[in-house]
Amino acid sequence: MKVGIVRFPGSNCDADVYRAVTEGLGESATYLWHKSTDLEGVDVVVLPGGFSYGDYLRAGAIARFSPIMGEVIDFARGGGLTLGICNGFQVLCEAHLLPGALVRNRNLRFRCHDVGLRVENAGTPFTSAYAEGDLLHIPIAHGEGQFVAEASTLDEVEAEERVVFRYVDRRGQATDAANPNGSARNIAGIVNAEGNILGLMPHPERHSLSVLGNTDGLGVFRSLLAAVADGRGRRSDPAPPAAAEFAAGAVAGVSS
Amino acid sequence: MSRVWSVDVRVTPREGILDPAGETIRRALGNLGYEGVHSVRAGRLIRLEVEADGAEAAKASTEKMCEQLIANPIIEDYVVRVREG
Amino acid sequence: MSRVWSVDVRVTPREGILDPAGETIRRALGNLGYEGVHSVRAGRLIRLEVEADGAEAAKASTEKMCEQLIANPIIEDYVVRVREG
Amino acid sequence: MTRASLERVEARPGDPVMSAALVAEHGLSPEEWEQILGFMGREPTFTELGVFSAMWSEHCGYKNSRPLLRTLPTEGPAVVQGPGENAGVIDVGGGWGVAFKIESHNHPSAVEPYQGAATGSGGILRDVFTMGARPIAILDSLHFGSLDSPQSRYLFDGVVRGVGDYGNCVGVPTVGGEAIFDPAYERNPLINVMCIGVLPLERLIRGEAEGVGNPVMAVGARTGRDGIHGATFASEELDEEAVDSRPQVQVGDPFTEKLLLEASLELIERDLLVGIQDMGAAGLTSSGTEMAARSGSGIDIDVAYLPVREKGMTPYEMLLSESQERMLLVAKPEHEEAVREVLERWDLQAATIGQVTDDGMFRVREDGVVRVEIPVKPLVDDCPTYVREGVMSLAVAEARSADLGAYASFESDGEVDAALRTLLDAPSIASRRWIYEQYDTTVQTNTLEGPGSDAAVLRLPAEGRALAASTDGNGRHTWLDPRTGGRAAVAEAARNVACSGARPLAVTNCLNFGSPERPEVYFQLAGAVEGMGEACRALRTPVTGGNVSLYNETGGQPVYPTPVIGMLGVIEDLERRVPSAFQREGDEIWVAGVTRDEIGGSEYLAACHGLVAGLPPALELREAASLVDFLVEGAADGAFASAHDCSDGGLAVALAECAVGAVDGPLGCTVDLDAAPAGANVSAAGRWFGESHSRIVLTCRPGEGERIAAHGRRHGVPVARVGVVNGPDSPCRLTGAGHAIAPPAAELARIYEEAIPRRMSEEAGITS
Ligand SMILES: Nc1ncnc2c1ncn2[C@@H]1O[C@H](COP(=O)(O)OP(=O)(O)O)[C@@H](O)[C@H]1O
Ligand SMILES: [Mg+2]
Repeated sequence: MKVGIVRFPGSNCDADVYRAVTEGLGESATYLWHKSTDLEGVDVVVLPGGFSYGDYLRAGAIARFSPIMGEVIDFARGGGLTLGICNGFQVLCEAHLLPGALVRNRNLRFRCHDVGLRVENAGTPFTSAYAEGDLLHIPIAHGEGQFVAEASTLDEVEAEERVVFRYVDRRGQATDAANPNGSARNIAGIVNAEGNILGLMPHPERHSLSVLGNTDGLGVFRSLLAAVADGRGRRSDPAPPAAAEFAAGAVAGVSS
Repeated sequence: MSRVWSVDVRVTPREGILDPAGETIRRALGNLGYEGVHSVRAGRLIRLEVEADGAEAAKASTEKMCEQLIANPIIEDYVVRVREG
Repeated sequence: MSRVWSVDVRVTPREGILDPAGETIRRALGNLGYEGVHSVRAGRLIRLEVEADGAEAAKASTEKMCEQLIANPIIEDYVVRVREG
Repeated sequence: MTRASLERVEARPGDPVMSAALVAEHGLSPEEWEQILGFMGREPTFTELGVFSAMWSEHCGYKNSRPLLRTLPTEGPAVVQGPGENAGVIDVGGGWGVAFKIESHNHPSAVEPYQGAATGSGGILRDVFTMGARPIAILDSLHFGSLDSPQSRYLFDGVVRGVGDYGNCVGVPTVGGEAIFDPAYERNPLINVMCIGVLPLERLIRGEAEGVGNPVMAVGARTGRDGIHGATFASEELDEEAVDSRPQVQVGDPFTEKLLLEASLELIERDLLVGIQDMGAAGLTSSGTEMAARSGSGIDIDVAYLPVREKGMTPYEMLLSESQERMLLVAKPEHEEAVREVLERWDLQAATIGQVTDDGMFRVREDGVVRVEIPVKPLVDDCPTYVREGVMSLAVAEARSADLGAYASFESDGEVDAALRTLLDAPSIASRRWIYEQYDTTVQTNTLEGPGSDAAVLRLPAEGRALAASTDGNGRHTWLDPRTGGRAAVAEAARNVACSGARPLAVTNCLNFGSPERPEVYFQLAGAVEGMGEACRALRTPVTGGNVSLYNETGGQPVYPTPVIGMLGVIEDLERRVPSAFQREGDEIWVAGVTRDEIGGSEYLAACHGLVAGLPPALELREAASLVDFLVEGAADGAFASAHDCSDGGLAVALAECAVGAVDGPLGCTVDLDAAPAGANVSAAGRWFGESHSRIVLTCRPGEGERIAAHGRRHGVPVARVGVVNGPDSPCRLTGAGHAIAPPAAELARIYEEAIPRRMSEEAGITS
């Protein structure tokens, strides 16, 4: 499996995803520069955490217009396996690849700590390594992670079993106290209707290395490996060399 | 003729969307002894200097910017106003 | 007689104070092809419902709130406006 | 250098006329002015006066501290780069180095806590990555007034958000620090931030300007009028006017910082640079002159090429601006284009503003016209220094001799129980979760032990190794006895690092004091530095750098003298690291080190009796050093299940912390305090809450205590078994000096966890 990790200038969990895939799983990963328009034939695209372009306007708002995102959107719409973690989730929502939006945490503060997550749907290419109802401990680290959407959207997402992870307490209950940011219905992660795009606020890559004492998050990457081996999703087409060269010099989403 | 217009964009949380920042300010004002503050909504104010062929054109172009980038219609409403030039 | 007034507070970064948010929006608009956006300043808009004995009183009381809590006068300017009730 | 080679310096039309008042306004004394006239051989221009004012401020010139700092030990086997650079560097094995430094941003944070703290973090990050090191951790040492005061809560809230947001955005975890609350810091909080970075040693780069003709480039954010005279500002007392000094407020832009970080590391990795330096305090002036001074060269720049943010800026303003997120670099001439390309890739502005010369001059032009021409060496190296007379203040003398007899015993068991609860509820002791949950503590996936443990522990790139770090200081102890306070800061930091199993290697320090012109403050400064030096020598942890922040006072009231030590250590085998809290039911509890009758200066007196008095606990250097050896070797041998330093609140609080900190929820314990090693005639209060140094609460698996005892004998550290760890739903049964208490561990945990959130409940981030 070859994982492409998009590098926006303000991404800061890109290297962590890289380590999870390479050290944690022993698979290969490559960085995809935000000014490029070549997905280099990767099997999976990851939009990592961080602050893509500073996120001073709205998290992910500007990233969505970067050159690489044009390709990512095509790839994802065409069934390519696409994972957005934290800031990546925000970008996916801004790009309308996932419904809803992520707004400031209800206590208005950045929060970083382990949360309890319940696997709600183990039938996705991101969660097949888990069983439904599994309880994971995975860190969050965000200031804008409160998932909001119209009630009708929420109903639809629930009805289609597209809620993949929910914030829960030690006993696995989705209580208000277990909800770190005020997300609607304790939603921590959702997939699109086709099931090939996952966005989640917690950071599975931070709990993917045994040296750190917890590998609860590695299942996400293991699931992707299985899905790719199964031929699910599709491989991105490398851009013709000329186009790639042009793109590398193209104006970025942000320039001084 | 083209000139520069001052344009204000007022972005507010949509009706029905929780506004913890506004709510916090309201509570804090209460604690400071301000009575009679019934509600507080916290939004954003973006002030642009836009070159355009007239107030209408400045407004239209800013509205496009809002749709595309400045506001997120899922959670926010916005109003564009051209200030006296 | 006491009634409820809609009051807007517009908070903007003071002249000379760095405004990374405004600057980022300006660049992003440029990259999206909006030409002629000369400057962008990003501020806040706070909308209050205030009970007071008249528009003047509503304004005066909101100005006090700004000084004490809503604005940070060290880096921000603010303007209070009572909207049509 | 001959005078003939010099160019004609022209004053700027419209410059203020030179006068004694103008010179005084620039913080220069008449004697200093004479000295300037002496080596300039003429009257400086207004722009030049600005340059002197900044470089000869306390902040840049270390007028009052340099002679004292010279006495600190700076060399040791691990030191690769000592003081004098942007950051110190130590060798941590496997070809890897660690760059680290601490910096204060006290005055800016008093005026605007959020931005002050944010820009403080930004500055220290730049100091580290300009050495070629990738920042891997931040620690923050914070001192505020009492949380009962709304002003302190406002400052505390803003500072925590500022430190957090900046580091979070750049992607550097904030993994530790300290937070102390005392009315002494009410209007002059202390915000010290330490940054740690890793680098392959062969990539180490310095802030040097070498090679005649090499291009000098300004990189990063544009220059605005913000922060002009920040360095001078930092060297003055805070008064009402300072709070109104608006142009000095700088706003941080962590996104631009992240770009600078990545671009700088890429430039260094590709070997495109000769030297690089942060434009920090006194901006272009200090970075330009210091780079030239380090290489004995000169520098010739034209401000017309400097990218600016505002119209009509004068050379004076451009030279003194402290706009954030800027760097000065000297490129290798053949690589100027490559440098430009890298910066462009990261969407950063780069302008060549001048070149390196060999005439030893700091020359600044405005569109070709020379406005500044000052010989670098006297400007940077000959800043006048002052050695003053210090005396102990009357207030301190009185407090030291107070009779503490009335507080040495307890009336009842209930009083002991209440005192323990009061201490766990004291913000200086209570859980800091409210703070560190606002910090990203796990980004970069190196964090083995984050905040909450005695030292932060991070894995190093060198296989199997880990780094431990801690910041410590005790203003109250230092106030009562500066030399002991200085020693104790070093020793406590070393203990914290050693508790994790790491061998302490080197320190950075930040000296936060009042005005050195007050004899009682100079007394504190001189004493604290002396004590620090003694402890650093005894523990073999040389000083690799630091920062001095003087004039921390308001309304004529200096803060407590507060030396803050940032200590680093290395664990050879990260699997052998030791956690702080109790691990499991049934483990034996041991205490290492001697309890003496020392309640002076304790948190117990302060929190339970509102008293700051007595002599602080003595710090015996040999004891401190043996204890560190005992801890490091015991840990390497796997003898400890947990180790926790005993400090504020004494043994009872240390035990309670071990109980409430257990990973899966509080664990009870049964402990006899009388069993701990003790000196003669220890009072009840001394046994329970005294803060004698060099004591550790240890645990081990049942039946393995003999290993602890053996290590104790080997290093001459008295150790004794004092009790056992109990299960989750049990009390902390503590007995000692004829008293017995048994508060449920869960209840202590609740008090400990809620102390800060309860006080901060209504203060959410309103203005951002
Ligand atoms: N308390 C101190 N002990 C030892 N060295 C110090 C101390 N304070 C400052 N230094 C050293 O003096 C040099 C200049 O410090 P400073 O002016 O703070 O650096 P910067 O230019 O980054 O602000 C640095 O190398 C610093 O490590
Ligand atoms: Mg600096």
